[in-house]
Amino acid sequence: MAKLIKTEEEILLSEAANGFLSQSAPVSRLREMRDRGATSDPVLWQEMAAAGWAGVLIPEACEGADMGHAAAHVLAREMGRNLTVSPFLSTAVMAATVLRQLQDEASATKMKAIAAGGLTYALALDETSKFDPESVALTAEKRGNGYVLNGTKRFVVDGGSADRVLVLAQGPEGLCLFDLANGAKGLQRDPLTLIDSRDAADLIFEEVEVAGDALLGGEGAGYDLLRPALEAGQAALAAESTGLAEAAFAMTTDYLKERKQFGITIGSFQALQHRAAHLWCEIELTSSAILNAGRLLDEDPKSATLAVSVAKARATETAQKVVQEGVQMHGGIGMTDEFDMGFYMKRARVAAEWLGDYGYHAGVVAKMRGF
Amino acid sequence: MAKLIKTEEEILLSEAANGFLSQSAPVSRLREMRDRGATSDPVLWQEMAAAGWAGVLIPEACEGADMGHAAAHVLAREMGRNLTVSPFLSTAVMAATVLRQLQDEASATKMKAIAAGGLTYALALDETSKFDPESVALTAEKRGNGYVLNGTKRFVVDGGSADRVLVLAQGPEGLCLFDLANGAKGLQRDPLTLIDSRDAADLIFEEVEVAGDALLGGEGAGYDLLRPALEAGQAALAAESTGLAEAAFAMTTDYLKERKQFGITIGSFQALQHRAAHLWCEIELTSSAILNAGRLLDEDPKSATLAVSVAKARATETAQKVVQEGVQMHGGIGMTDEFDMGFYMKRARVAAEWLGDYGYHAGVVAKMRGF
Amino acid sequence: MTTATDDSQNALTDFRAEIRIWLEANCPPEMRDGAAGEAAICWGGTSWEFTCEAQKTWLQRCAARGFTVPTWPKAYGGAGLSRDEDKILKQEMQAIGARSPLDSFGIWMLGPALLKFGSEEQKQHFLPPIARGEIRWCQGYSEPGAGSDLAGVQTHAADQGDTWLVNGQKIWTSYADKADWIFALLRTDREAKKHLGISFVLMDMRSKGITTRPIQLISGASPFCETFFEDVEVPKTQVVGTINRGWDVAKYLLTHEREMISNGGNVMGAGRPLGAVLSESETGLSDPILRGDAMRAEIDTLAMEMTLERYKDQAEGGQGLGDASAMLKYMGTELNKRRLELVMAAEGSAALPWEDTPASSWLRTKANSIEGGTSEVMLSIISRRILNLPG
Amino acid sequence: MTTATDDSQNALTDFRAEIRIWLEANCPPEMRDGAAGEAAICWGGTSWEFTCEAQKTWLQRCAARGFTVPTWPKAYGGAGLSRDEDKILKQEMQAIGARSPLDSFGIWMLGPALLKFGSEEQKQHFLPPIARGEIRWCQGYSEPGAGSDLAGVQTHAADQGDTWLVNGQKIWTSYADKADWIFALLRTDREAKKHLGISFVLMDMRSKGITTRPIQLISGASPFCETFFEDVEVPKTQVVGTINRGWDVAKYLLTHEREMISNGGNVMGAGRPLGAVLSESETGLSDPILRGDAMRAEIDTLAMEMTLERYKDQAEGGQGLGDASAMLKYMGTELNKRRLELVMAAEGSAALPWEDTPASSWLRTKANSIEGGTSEVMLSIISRRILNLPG
Repeated sequence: MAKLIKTEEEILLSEAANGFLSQSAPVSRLREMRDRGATSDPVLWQEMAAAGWAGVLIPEACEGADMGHAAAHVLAREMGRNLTVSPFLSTAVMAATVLRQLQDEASATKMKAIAAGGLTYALALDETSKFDPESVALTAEKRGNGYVLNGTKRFVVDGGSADRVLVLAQGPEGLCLFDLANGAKGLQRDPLTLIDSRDAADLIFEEVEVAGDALLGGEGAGYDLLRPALEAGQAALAAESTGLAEAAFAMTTDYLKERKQFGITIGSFQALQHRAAHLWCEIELTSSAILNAGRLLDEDPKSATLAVSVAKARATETAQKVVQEGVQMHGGIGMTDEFDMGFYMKRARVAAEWLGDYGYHAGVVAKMRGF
Repeated sequence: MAKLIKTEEEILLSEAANGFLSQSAPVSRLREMRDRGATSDPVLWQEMAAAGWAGVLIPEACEGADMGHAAAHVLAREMGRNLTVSPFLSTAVMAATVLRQLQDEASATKMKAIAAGGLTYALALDETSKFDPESVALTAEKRGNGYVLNGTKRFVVDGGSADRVLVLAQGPEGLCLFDLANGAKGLQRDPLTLIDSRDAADLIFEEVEVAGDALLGGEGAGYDLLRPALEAGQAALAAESTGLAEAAFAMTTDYLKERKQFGITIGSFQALQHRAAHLWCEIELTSSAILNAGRLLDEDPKSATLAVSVAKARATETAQKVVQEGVQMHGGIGMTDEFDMGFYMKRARVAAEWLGDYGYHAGVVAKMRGF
Repeated sequence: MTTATDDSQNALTDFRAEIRIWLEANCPPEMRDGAAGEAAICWGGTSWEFTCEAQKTWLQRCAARGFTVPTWPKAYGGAGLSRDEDKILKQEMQAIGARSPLDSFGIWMLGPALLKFGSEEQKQHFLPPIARGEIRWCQGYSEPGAGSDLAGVQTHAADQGDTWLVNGQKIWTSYADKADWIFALLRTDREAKKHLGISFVLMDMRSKGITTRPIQLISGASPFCETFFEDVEVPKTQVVGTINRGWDVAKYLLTHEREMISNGGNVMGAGRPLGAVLSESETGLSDPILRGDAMRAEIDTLAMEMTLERYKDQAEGGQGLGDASAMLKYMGTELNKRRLELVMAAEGSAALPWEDTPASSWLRTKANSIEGGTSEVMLSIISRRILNLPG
Repeated sequence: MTTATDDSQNALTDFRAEIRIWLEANCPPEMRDGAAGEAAICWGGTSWEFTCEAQKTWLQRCAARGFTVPTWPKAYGGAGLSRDEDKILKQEMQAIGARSPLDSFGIWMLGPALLKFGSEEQKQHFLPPIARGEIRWCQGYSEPGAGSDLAGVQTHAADQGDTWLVNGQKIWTSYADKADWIFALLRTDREAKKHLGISFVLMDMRSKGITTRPIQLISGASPFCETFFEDVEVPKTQVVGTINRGWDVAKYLLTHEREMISNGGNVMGAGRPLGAVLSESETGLSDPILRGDAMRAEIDTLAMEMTLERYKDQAEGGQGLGDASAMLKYMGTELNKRRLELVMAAEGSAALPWEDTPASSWLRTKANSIEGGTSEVMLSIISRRILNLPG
């Protein structure tokens, strides 16, 4: 397996992404979006697409950059640092991973559109308040050459703004994955106002009719097609959370170095030093898990499940520890909306739940490790 | 309910017990016992009986002191501080609580003997490596006027030295509690060499014949009779663990005040200060749980289950945290056998398992609290 | 033979009967809904708008009997109740689900300070309007940049003979925008050692030169404000206690506040078992991670409740709480943060929208371990004053 | 076209084949049982008693090829292997379950120090006997009362011209009672600043005036000793590096030791999944408390393993580990303590007897976070040198 260190290319990519994002999409851009009630940022996505990021997992044949998962993680991590809002995970990571498994023309066309920034996707997965992708009550009934969908999907990230939506449904022969326009007749979108100020919606399917070619990969093949995309998404989200943790941690250590209390710099208080040092160690371990998941997804994706769940679990926990300590070490100012730490805390909470919380991934690890 | 503060009598009792134990049965006495391979201390038990401790829960009519559970906890706590070895919990707390529920002459005679220090008991409960008192495979088969016992009880505390043993068995009409001589024919004792240097044994019952009057309280009544004794024992063991934690903590803060490193007293390192302060808080909360369990066992024993399990769970966890931090804060010297901290750590480990570990009692709490 | 104890027991039984009758006759039905929390509070003050006529009636009737501040002396608007009587009053009110007639920083904070440190004139002038809910107070301790270092007060009161001239800024002044008066720590001697040159001063919020600005928190709108003082004139008679010894008053109130926060920290209401709350979440409590954490939090919550009870019993037995209040503050607020983390985790994505979710409460708990003295300050107090560790 | 990389790949393939043949011919069957841990170690030295003839043969054959210290230069008894070759050797040995021919503090600690700081004469004199397992070394750093403050060395070496006169005491000298020589830190200048007046000195344990006494641990018998020096004469030629600059050597070795401890800290052997180990306990892993804790520990263990691999990759990529070794030491040892706590908890009362239980290992792990630099020292190193927090 490739080494667990960043390649030259990855380092360059990371620097370029950091340069672009800290200029064009820092936390202040999220704040400004929130203040005007927006939950997505299509202009920014165009710029990201222009930089090749929308096509990070799309084959060159489909006009993508085909840089692989580890590279996608480098980008996600920088987005995490800056709390950048984009459909990167839903579209460029997950939808792209679904589509590139299909060898047909339609998928190629869609992938070209994604890479060009002209098409965004949302994945409609959850039906309860916890991630549990194989428990599907939404039905797909065969009617004529097509299907009729009935049911509800909740907490669909980017569900308010995405052009298309991938839906896992209970079909006549098992789980089926459909690809339909988000504006389809009978499909009602109830946008949610989330704490992280990003786009999510409940999607209610009432007699939504789709054509036969909306079914991807055949009846009963839905979950097999989806699963690699979920793992790719989980790992990329873990990378985002780790970037988030790194940035929140850096804000905190900077503050420890500059803030004075009782006449001395608070960073010289040993109790805070040790807690900060411990957090650094946690971030180091989590970083290794992220690198490892990236390597496996690129080199041996079929055996990446354990690595992905370790990464998502660790990243979830690390980000939460860091933002909690971040607020506490900042004291009162950390609690004010004026200061950015709250944005990090809120995003960490949403990222903790999306695509499986700590307990879900701990369960996967336990199963893979034989207990 | 009586207030959650020590009464005058309890304070006096605690001072007297501390005076006696720190003189007659400090840790050095345990060390000396261990070094010569002994696991019990009958001479000391005679002195404790003379002080009225053996009869702490025995009615005055049976020549006991009848001081109640809260008083028993005061004594157990002081024993915990000094790591005093005695059959107090098995005999004076648990066996006494079983016997005082029976209104017959035989029990009165036994209680008199206990109070006088002339009779000790062991409770044969566990059949696996975890406390689970209602899972009983050991059988009691009716034969003539008596019964025949077959099976194995493990980790019987005081099982090597006690005069008599209380055994829970699966009888013809449900669980039965038998009271038999520990030297009974067919009863094989396999003493264990435990890390806390105290008496425990596996007891193997092979065709052990007992008379009909060995059955306490009737067929099927065994667990009802035993349960109050188990709760009394759990609470008293929690009190012992808390005394243990207090003593280990005091050793540690004393060391923090006296030990120098890099030219300064290590107690002035803020990281250690905060950890020590946190431990103090943990001990405070646990102390409240102990007091509360004592009050309930004395005043409303039927509703004490939740309080007892909170006390045992908290005491188990607190003692373990304290001894772990105790060794770490002492550094190398804490690891040497010459120093006493290891004795505290080992006893805390045994006390953690006996009569139900943290998970067992957390399960009871969850059940009682409706989840 | 009748003993003294019997007599006092009889007196308490009579008192309970009397209270029951009074409540029955005087507590309006609308005020018996058991409501608690922000929306049910009557804060009083000149700008207060009663939520309904019953709220006003209830306040007035209680104030007339001294029941807004039952343990204060009658001379200052209280009812002069003993601890036991006060307990009975609270029990009987709880029994019928009676709302608290009045809550205020005047009752919680300033009142106790004035009773202990105020002059007779100050007590007579300021306490009765507090008891009647006529004057609403806010607290001016913290300053920007001072954080945990409360004694680092910079807001300056310059000596002008009979008055002070006050300049500076306070932060985290709860409800400053709604309060009539403020009690604040001011620097009255810049030369003295840090803790010595501070005075505890009362100021009318309508004074010329005082302005306020609300603070937005990560959890949303908050009662906190920034309060600015620009050449504000304050009569020297409005100093409580000795000039330059305001730190004594502040310390007394800080201990008092810690006890209150650790007592009232449970924003989940009604002491419902955490596990039961979590079990009601849509997906339940079968995940061992969540279940194990909930069990641990439940055990610690019960031990915390027993500790609060034990400390109350100690206080009734005449033992002061003293520095142990730092423990209550620290453990209570940390536990509360843990509980809300668990609630969020149990509710999963359903907890992520702002509306009708615990999200805002969860974020708000993060301040619990900062306001009223940080957890770090509490641990240092315990280390130094209880464990006697050096430095 | 054949590239340089192809060439080196071919060379490595050839090397692997050669090693395979050599091992097949030279590794005695008894030494192919995959045994590890204390009982299987060959420590060497003059007092060493081989457990069997095969152990001796295996040591001699390896020593003859330089395979006891494969990466040391041939001139000093090594085989001069490159990193890649060394890796292949280890892989091939592992493949047939070959035991390590020789382990010693000479190989792990003194050798690297001599290679970096020793004079040519010292290297030639001391390294080959280490490689051949003829001389067994122990380490004399810690002193009673010094604890984490290693630079607080008090054992004094008085200047006597060509020799030092050594007086004082060391503690925690592993296997001092079995070692032939000791490398120790001595105070050679009492006037100089703490870190400056120290020298790194080699001493023959048979010297007059050296005595040892074993230390009993809470986990039972241990290899640790106290070592006493009373008027011991040592030639000055036995100083490694510059006189009074022994701290440089010590620091180098401390970093080296941390890496080793964090690598070798897993006493549970063979990297078996913790959960699987625990599931085999008699009562299983159904308790949510235990199960949840085991899941967490398993996740952290896997992340730790990935981190060790990442750091190895970094080292191979030429990036030094440096102060990050403090992290490995800290996280590795704390995790190991957690794992053994879990093993004890899972095994319940079955783990409480001394014999045939993990009890002794469990107690022994408590020293992991003390020896080789405490967790507190590691956190301070990270705080200061990596996070650059103020002193």
